[in-house]
Amino acid sequence: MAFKLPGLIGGLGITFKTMLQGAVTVQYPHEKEQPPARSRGVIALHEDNCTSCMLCSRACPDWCIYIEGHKEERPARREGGRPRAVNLLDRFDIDYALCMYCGICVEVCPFDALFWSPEYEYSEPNIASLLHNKDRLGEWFHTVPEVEPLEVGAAPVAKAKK
Amino acid sequence: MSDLEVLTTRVTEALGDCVIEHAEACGNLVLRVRLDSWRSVAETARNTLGCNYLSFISGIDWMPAPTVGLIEGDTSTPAQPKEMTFGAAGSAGRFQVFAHVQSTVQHIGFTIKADVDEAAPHCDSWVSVYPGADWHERECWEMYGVVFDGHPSLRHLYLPAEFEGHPLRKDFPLLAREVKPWPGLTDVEPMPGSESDEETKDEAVEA
Amino acid sequence: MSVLALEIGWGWMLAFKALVILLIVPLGALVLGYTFLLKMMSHMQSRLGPMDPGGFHGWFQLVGDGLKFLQKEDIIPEDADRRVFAFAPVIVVISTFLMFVVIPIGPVAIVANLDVGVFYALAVSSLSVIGVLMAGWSSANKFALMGALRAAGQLIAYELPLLLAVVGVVMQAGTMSLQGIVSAQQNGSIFGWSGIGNPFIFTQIIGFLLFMIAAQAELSQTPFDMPVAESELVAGYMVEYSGFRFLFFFIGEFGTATAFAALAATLFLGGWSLPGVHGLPAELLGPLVLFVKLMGVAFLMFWVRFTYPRLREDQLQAIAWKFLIPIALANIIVTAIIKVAF
Amino acid sequence: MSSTEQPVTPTNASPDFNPVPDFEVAPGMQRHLADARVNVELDTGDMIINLGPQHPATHGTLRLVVRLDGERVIAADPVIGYMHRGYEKLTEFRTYPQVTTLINRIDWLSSFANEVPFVHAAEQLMEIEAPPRAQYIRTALTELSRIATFLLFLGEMGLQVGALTPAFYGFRDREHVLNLIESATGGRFHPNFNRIGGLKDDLPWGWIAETRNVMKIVLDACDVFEDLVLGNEIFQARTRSVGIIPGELGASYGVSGSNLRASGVDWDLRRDGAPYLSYPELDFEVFTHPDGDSYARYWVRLQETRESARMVLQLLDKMPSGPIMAKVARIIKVPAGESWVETENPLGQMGYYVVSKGGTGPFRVKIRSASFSNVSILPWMLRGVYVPDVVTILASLYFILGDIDR
Repeated sequence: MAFKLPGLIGGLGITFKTMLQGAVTVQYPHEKEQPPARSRGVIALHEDNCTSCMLCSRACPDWCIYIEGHKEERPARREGGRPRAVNLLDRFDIDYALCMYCGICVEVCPFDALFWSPEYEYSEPNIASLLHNKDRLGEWFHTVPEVEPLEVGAAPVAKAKK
Repeated sequence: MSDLEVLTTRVTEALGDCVIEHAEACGNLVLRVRLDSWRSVAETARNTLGCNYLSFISGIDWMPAPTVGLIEGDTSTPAQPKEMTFGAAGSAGRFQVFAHVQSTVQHIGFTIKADVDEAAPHCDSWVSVYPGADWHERECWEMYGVVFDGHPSLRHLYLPAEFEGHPLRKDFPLLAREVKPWPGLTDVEPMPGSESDEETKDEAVEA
Repeated sequence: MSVLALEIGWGWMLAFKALVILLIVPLGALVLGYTFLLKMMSHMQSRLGPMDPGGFHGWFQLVGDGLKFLQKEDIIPEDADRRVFAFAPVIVVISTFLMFVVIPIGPVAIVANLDVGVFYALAVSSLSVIGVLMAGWSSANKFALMGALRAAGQLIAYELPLLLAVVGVVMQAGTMSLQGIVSAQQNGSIFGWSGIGNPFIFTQIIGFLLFMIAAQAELSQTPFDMPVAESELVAGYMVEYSGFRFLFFFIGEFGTATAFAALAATLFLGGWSLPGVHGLPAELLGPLVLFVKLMGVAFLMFWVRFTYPRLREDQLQAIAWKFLIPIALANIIVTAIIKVAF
Repeated sequence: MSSTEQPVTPTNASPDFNPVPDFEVAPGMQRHLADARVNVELDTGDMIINLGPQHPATHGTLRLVVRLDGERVIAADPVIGYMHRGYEKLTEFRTYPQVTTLINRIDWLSSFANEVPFVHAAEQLMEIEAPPRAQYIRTALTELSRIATFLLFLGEMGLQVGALTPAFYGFRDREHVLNLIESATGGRFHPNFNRIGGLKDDLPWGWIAETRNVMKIVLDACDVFEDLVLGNEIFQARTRSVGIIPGELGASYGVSGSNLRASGVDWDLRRDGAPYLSYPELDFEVFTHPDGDSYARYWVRLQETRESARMVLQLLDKMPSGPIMAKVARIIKVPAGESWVETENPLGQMGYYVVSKGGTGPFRVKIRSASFSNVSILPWMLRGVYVPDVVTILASLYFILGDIDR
């Protein structure tokens, strides 16, 4: 007969041992896991830095970023200078129902207006509510973590970016 | 003589006058063979050259996509040349079938291409040589409309049976890109790096 | 209970007994389901299982599930044979109820002390397969049909080793009455030492193992859960059932597990009895003692269930006919020889 | 028992459970013939049954139309395409950086390994090479994704043959590896970490030490699976001589990776293909098994998980310092040309045939995914097996629907 006891008994031993070891799961609503700082949870917008240059919107593979802006005349910075045109952001929406969390928009932003935040609790019962407007995106900004140090052997950060 | 040159000589000698042209593309040997010898090339590759492993069979449409890069200033779709150009080892027309065969023993492999007719693409089936060609040919048939003669059951693989058209042909539109306006088109701010860029950045910092 | 019986008369007594059985089956299913299916399995899989319902370790989960099932819409597939479909779960549960009739929980506390108690219990337990066959056939579903046929094939193969495994115990006790088997164990002695009586697990260890294997197959638990086989037949004969009909199957499954665990505890571990405890104390302690033994046996059953993979139908038949039955027969012969010799 | 010392050939495998007749027939067909004799007398009607597209054994949306005689499969026809997303078409409408986002989703269990060949193909066309540190990190993350994929397989296979618990162990232990991938790349499943010419970022502080710890967990987990699943006699009875792929036939079907190595074909692109990543600098063993059955496939994957853990440890020891990005223009334009890059992915041979016409996006990308070819052998394999064996075979082939349908 093919039944050699060790294999069957050994399996029982493993499950019994595990039973005594305790759980590894996290009881979600009561306790929460802290995702790593790099975790791509949600995109935060720092509105003051945005010039509505459309780069992120254009780089998005899913076309899920909607930007509208207008120019406004502002008085000159220096005495006697010509008045400046400033881009003001009217609308900055990210449709998280479409977003693939690739992070291209964050990388492509030349003015440091977009950041990743590891926050993940923004599920909605209604799919339309996943369209976050600029105020909602701005709220995420305070959850953006500090830039963490790099591993031994990493080249010193040559790029001034972030 | 490098490994690739050795392989090239071996393969071209074995295939003889079936080969129209051969080329090297990034360390990979690409052969263009006559369409009527498509089956016998597979037999030679398998029996003489020992390429027992079929990696894939697929097609290619060399026509520039009519829907790509149409709108001025639209950077959402990658820029492509407007005229028809061909890749490694050339092509006679718009459609080609190409396949990659390999040997699991000698660790060699090469790509075989054949030109098929544009109006009524036809090609011999490889199923009797490589049984795995079955699904690849079904896929190629539904995606490009290339009919594989001698295939046991050329029916749809991915798409529903009543589907019309051949999606991977370049003139088949990608509806997802056409029904929705490109959100990047609404503004015309100068791109960073252009002359007015520095000024914009200045202002942005201050604002 | 014996005291009560004198006072309240025969008719009320019967009603009381019926009520106890009606309660015992769902309660048993609940306790076993919670302890083993929810908690033990979870812990064996490095998780906690339900923690919230009821406050303490999710004890209310199964009750809540049961209530939820009762509220659900009663769905019967269009092509199903409606009457058979509706009746099938009832048969499964009835067979479970009937099993408890002969299981004693105290010196007098037994619904009916039949002379052929063991025989009756095992015979009644196989009734459930009729329900399973009805469920599978009437569902008008191919998966269900295959599951039901598997269950039938499995029953035929495993009824025999189950019975044969018990024969040794019956021979040793000299009676088929479960009460008689219990008292034979309580009052017996091992080589003259009667400190723990004579639980038949020592003399009939082979019989016990065979009984456990066969019971596992009867209950269609892994490694013999082909009638259900989630990864193959989705849920086998239960695939079209939902709502309270599914609840019936669930109660049937775990109630039968309780019954079999109780039966094994009675046959091999001395049942309700503690050596040297007689009379009223035994009457009061009996249910508790049986419960502890039952849980021990059930732990073994479910431990195997959560650890082992599933066999294939033909392998199951091979094990039954080529392996279990010959050993069971040999066990009987050896028991007979020893019985005659001593 | 350990199969290293005593390889089991199809003819002597577990005689008690699978009586194999003496005469020579095609592998996998023996029982079919034996049963055929019985079934002449007990002729029953055939039954056509749909396994899938919603079925627990098909890992998603594979549909098998199976013609059954009792429990025995007469013919099986896989129907795919329920998840076809048309990635070959979509790549033509995306720029190179955008494409890596897409190809993450082909084989979503080992997304990082998917990115590597595509990025490598683009780098070949641009004639640039990622710096050594980037190559090492890429290799380490590729092996980590292999470990993650295989740990899930090692558990999942147990679930498919009926054991509930191993699946949870698989998920539990894979979690550690996913955490590593997430802390380095920012994405648990879809890292999108490769850039043409290097990587998006360097590793975070403490990652190497953490990885060393996790590799210990992985090696322990392999031991657990060896005892709990591989060593279990019931598991062996269910998998031995079930779903045999003869090596030569497998190759002509395009079956690759561990599935082919389990059939005795000693072919691993990490060792035998065109050199890529840091594999030439690594010391590793390629495991083969002569049987070609489901058991062999499990065995090979178990060994490869261990080997991958050892490779990651080697990589961590050798990790060079330096930059992680080559000099690349901000807007990536790839010169015209064709490039074929194949890599040994967890599921098998993954290849991209990238045709560029010099634009910012590819002109045509042929995605050669492993599962597509691995599954195409199913009609051949499933003939004459029992329904439970169908599940065993599906589980042991180990496919990802995204990898079949693309």
